[in-house]
Amino acid sequence: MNNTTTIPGIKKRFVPLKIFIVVLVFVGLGLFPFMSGNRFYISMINEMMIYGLLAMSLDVLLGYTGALSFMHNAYLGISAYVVGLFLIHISPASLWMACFAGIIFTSIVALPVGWVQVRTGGLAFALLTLAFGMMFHTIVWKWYDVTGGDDGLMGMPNPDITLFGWKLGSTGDPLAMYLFTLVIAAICFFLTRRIINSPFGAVLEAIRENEDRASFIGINVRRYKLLGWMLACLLAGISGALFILYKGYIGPSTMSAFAGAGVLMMVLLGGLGSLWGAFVGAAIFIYIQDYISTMTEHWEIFLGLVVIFLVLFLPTGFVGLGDHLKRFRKG
Amino acid sequence: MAELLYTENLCRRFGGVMATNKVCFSVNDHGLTSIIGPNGAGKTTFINIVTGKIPASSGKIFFKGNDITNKPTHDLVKMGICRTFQINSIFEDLSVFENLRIAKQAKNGGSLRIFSSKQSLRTVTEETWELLEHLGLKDLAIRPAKNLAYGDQRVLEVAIAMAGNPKILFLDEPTAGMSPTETKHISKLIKELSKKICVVLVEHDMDMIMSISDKITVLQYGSTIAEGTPEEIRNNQQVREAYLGKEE
Amino acid sequence: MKRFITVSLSLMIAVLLFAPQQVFAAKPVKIGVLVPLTGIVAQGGLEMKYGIEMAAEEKGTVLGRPIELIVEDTRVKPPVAVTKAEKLVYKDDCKALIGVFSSGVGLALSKNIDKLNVPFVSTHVMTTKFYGLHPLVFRSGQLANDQTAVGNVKGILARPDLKDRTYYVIVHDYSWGHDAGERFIALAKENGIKVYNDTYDKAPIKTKDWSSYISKIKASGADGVYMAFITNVIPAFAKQTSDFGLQGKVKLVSAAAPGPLELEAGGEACHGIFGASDWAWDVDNANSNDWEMRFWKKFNTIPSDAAVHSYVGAMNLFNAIEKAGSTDAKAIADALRGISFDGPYGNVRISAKDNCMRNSAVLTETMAAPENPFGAKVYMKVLKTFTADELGPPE
Amino acid sequence: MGGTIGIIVDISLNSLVLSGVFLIVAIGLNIIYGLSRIMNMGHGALYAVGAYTGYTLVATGFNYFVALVIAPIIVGGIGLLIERTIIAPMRKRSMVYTLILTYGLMFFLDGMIKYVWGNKPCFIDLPAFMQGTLSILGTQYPIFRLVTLFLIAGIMGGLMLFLNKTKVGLILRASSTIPEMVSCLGINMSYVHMGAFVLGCIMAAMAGIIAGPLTTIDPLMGSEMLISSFVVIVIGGLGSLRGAVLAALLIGFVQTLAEFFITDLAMVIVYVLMAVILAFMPRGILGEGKFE
Repeated sequence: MNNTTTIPGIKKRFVPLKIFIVVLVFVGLGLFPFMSGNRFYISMINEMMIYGLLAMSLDVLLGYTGALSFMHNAYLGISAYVVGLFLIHISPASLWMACFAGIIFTSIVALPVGWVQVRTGGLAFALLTLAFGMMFHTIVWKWYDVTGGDDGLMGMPNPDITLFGWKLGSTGDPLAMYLFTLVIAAICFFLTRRIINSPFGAVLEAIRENEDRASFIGINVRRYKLLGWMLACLLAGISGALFILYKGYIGPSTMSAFAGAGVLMMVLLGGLGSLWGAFVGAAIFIYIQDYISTMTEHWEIFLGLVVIFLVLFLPTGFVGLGDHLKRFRKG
Repeated sequence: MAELLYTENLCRRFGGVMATNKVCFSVNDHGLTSIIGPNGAGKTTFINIVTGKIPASSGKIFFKGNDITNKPTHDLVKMGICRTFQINSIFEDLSVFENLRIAKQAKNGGSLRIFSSKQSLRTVTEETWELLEHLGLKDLAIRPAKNLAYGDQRVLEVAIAMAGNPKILFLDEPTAGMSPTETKHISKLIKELSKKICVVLVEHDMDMIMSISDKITVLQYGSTIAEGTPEEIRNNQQVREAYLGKEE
Repeated sequence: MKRFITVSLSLMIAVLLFAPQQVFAAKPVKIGVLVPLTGIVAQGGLEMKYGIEMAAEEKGTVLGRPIELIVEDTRVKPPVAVTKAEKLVYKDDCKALIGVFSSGVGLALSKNIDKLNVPFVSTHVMTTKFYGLHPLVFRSGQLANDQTAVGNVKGILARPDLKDRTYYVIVHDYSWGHDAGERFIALAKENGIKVYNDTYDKAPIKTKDWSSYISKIKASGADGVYMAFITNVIPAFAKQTSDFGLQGKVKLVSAAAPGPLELEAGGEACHGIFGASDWAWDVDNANSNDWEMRFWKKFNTIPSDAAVHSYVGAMNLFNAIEKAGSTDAKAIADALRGISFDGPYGNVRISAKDNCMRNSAVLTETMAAPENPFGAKVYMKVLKTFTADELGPPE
Repeated sequence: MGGTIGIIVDISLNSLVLSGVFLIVAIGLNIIYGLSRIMNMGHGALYAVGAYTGYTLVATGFNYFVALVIAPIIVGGIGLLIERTIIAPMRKRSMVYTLILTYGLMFFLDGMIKYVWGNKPCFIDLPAFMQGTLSILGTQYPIFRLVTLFLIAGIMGGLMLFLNKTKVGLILRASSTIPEMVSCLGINMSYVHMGAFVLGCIMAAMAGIIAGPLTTIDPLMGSEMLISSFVVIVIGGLGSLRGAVLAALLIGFVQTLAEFFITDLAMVIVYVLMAVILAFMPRGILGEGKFE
């Protein structure tokens, strides 16, 4: 199947099988809302897709560039606030303009932060992301007249969604919002996969593998880490725009340190270094958190135990399970 | 033969210790220069300064006439100053093929392409295969670097440095931990290479040094105590004392 | 021995699986209860849950069908509350939502009420933004900020030792705190009560160490503090002010009634807190005393205003569903407008004009408790009762 | 009543007390990180467990100072149990996974606190002589807070003596700089890691009991203190004890002053300061690893 004499991409085995599965999943998700019609599951999967996109953006940073960010959800928050404020104050109908403004603003904020971040490495990088994240959280929480402080953004209109000229319905209607999220998430997923497999993606992986050696083969490590950071923040910005359109609300608690660690959990649950693993991790994490918290008041105890169990006994996460099993088979 | 690279009174101080003490070192655009000296003589520190891993305390380094002291590592590599490491520093989880491909890509450029596939960089992939063939690593191409035998990993270490088409290549104890046959293979390779580009070798294996070096510099306590052809160095009294200690 | 264990185990599982399913006479009416069971106000949330459970038990059935309460933890986080509300309405098919402790959560829920399309009765939200907010959104619980401000200002004016003090205003930094602070300052200025800082201090909710704020109060020379803090933080603030030796000199007036359990923890330091509230267990009438004993026997926690508000709110909701004769959202909402219930703190009527309750209230001051069945050491003594019209707002 | 001197005294004493509490919590975190490169996210929860244990001991009749000794021992035991069961197997794993494991530990401990002690805030009742206030330079300052300063100084002194003078202390200090060398000398490194974790938990518990009467003991005290202690050890330099002392003082003063003058933006200032220091001194003020 794989002829080493020709010039192959090494990971090209089982290509048709993988494409078939991905298309199957995409069509399945697409048809789901029409079949089941139960609004709770539609909005739950919608939320899973949004957080999956955010987890994927963190995986670009952690799984591919080897940089740990504690509060990647801060950039979801910034973009959501800008989109919300744009819709409330500037023009309530122009959905695409608002999303565009949100993402651009997030990137503008992420650039100087990224420039400072890449000057550090390892644990210092992670703790610096905590510092910046908490700074944004506190600013958003204190700037009462603009962001509504602890109550979050109030008075979000429900603009109409027009996708490639086709009017889906307003963001208030869960079905339209579901399809909008699905399409945007799919586009981001395929583009990110493309970028990860591009020469630029290869440089990120080299930096993850061995930052020192990377600079000794001529890679300007700081510049590429910054580009990786910007890509991750851009994707987080997109998930932020989707978040506020879907939920109609954004508050400081979504940008808190604990929500940040939650996103990190999703990536690890899904398995590092696999983009669609992040979506699986997000789905599992959201289900566990909601399911356990309805079961008992003391849901924190069980969530803690689940986390400890996963890290001790299932290090590579659910998607990573494959490699785990393969290794066993080899004996 | 124009001087490719030379240093003027290069110093590096760690607290009170002068790890590199006013070293004046120069190499031409090709040929094999070796740096030897007892452990702790400052050989690796010297290489670390020239290749930009650690900044120099004082003194200057010139490459093709222009001053490159304390320039960032990636710029030095782009200019053609590459090095290997004493302790293996390779991209473990990546395949051998990818290890060299990424080094080639970093050299030939194209890293900023975010939408084209890796294979679209034709020349990079072709040159990688040539290098693999040249070094006899072809059949290990798809295996992750960390699963290689230690000797092969050392060869890969040198290969990654060579992938950057260096003008000057610093080899920091490439044969450390290699079997005699592998050492012979690598020595032949290095000798062949030194015909085309300038190679600076840091080694403890005296037979290898004496057999393939064009010029030898001996370092002790951070400063140069002798310089010359293998013959001159073998008979040099000071060098013998530095290694064997003064006869009572 | 091993065989014995496996046999008994399988027996036990069999019994569990085929236990006689409780045969329902008719499908239960499901009501979604949204209260904070974790986070800073967990104790208040627990008491609210008890109040609603007690009401459901005493009401028994609605429209001839049993009442089924489905409780969800909002964690005092608006996004979580919205997700849980969606779950309650879409998945569990709840016909109405009740509860909610904080204004932030209440406002976020009201924003999504069109999507949810069920009536929502809040039993502890005090923000004045709830007046006429939405045809499906009601308040039947804690006094609103304007009513409390009126109660407190009237209380201060009636007391010579409080009238001429200058008050330092400090609030918890979220919408309820701001609203309570602004209302008091405006009303105090109208009635000539001296206020030290017009721009009130805003303290983060998670503040634990009040020393820097207390130093500011000491530096200001004010001899009174008007505080708008979440119920279970009040005793902590009182204790630290007494640590700094201010208990005798500075009078604490509170915009919200401190929780009884927290008062117990505060002990001696919590004496002398002055403030208006719907109810305290010192209220002496047959209905209130009887309710207190029932609550104490059932839950063995000191009856608190959070519990009684939720009890009354739940009763109003159940009676409205009964009156509407159906579980249709609009019918229940129409029935809720103008409905009233004679509870422990008198007649509580939901005004048809702005969907918010009108009821009498009491002016209280905390001091050492007399002999009481709950074993409480500190209690809120009732000084004066306000009628509903005195507190307004006019209809 | 206050007068400007009074305010200055108030502020400086308040910030000293705040710095002291930050210091003890941060030192515990730094010991664990300095010795076994583990960043314990559950440290805040252990601080809260210490406070609650102290509260229960005092409530059941023990004198406050006796509780100050017993509670850390209990929490140290809990720390030992945690270390043996879930931290030791993580020795060879990368830092990311230990971070997430201890994050789970934090959730677990917070949940257990709520389960065992319930939701209500608790107050430690102090022995008689410590209640009431002392008038210093025209302002009334609670006696207990002054006593806290001495307690903190005593604990720090004890720790320094323990590290510098005792044999175990010597081993701990040596293994923070060159772990491999210490294991070559025949010292079982797993005992060192165990010792470090337990010592860290003891410090957290002590900080909890001291901070108990200062602030309120409620289930959320752990998580808030965790973030502040992160700020302190990062600015001071990961693993460096002297750095933690400097950073605790700096953050204590900055936070108290900011809370006094610009109450709203107090916390923003602290995080901006952390970001600036980290940006230009990624290793913190005193650099990493110097474990004295």
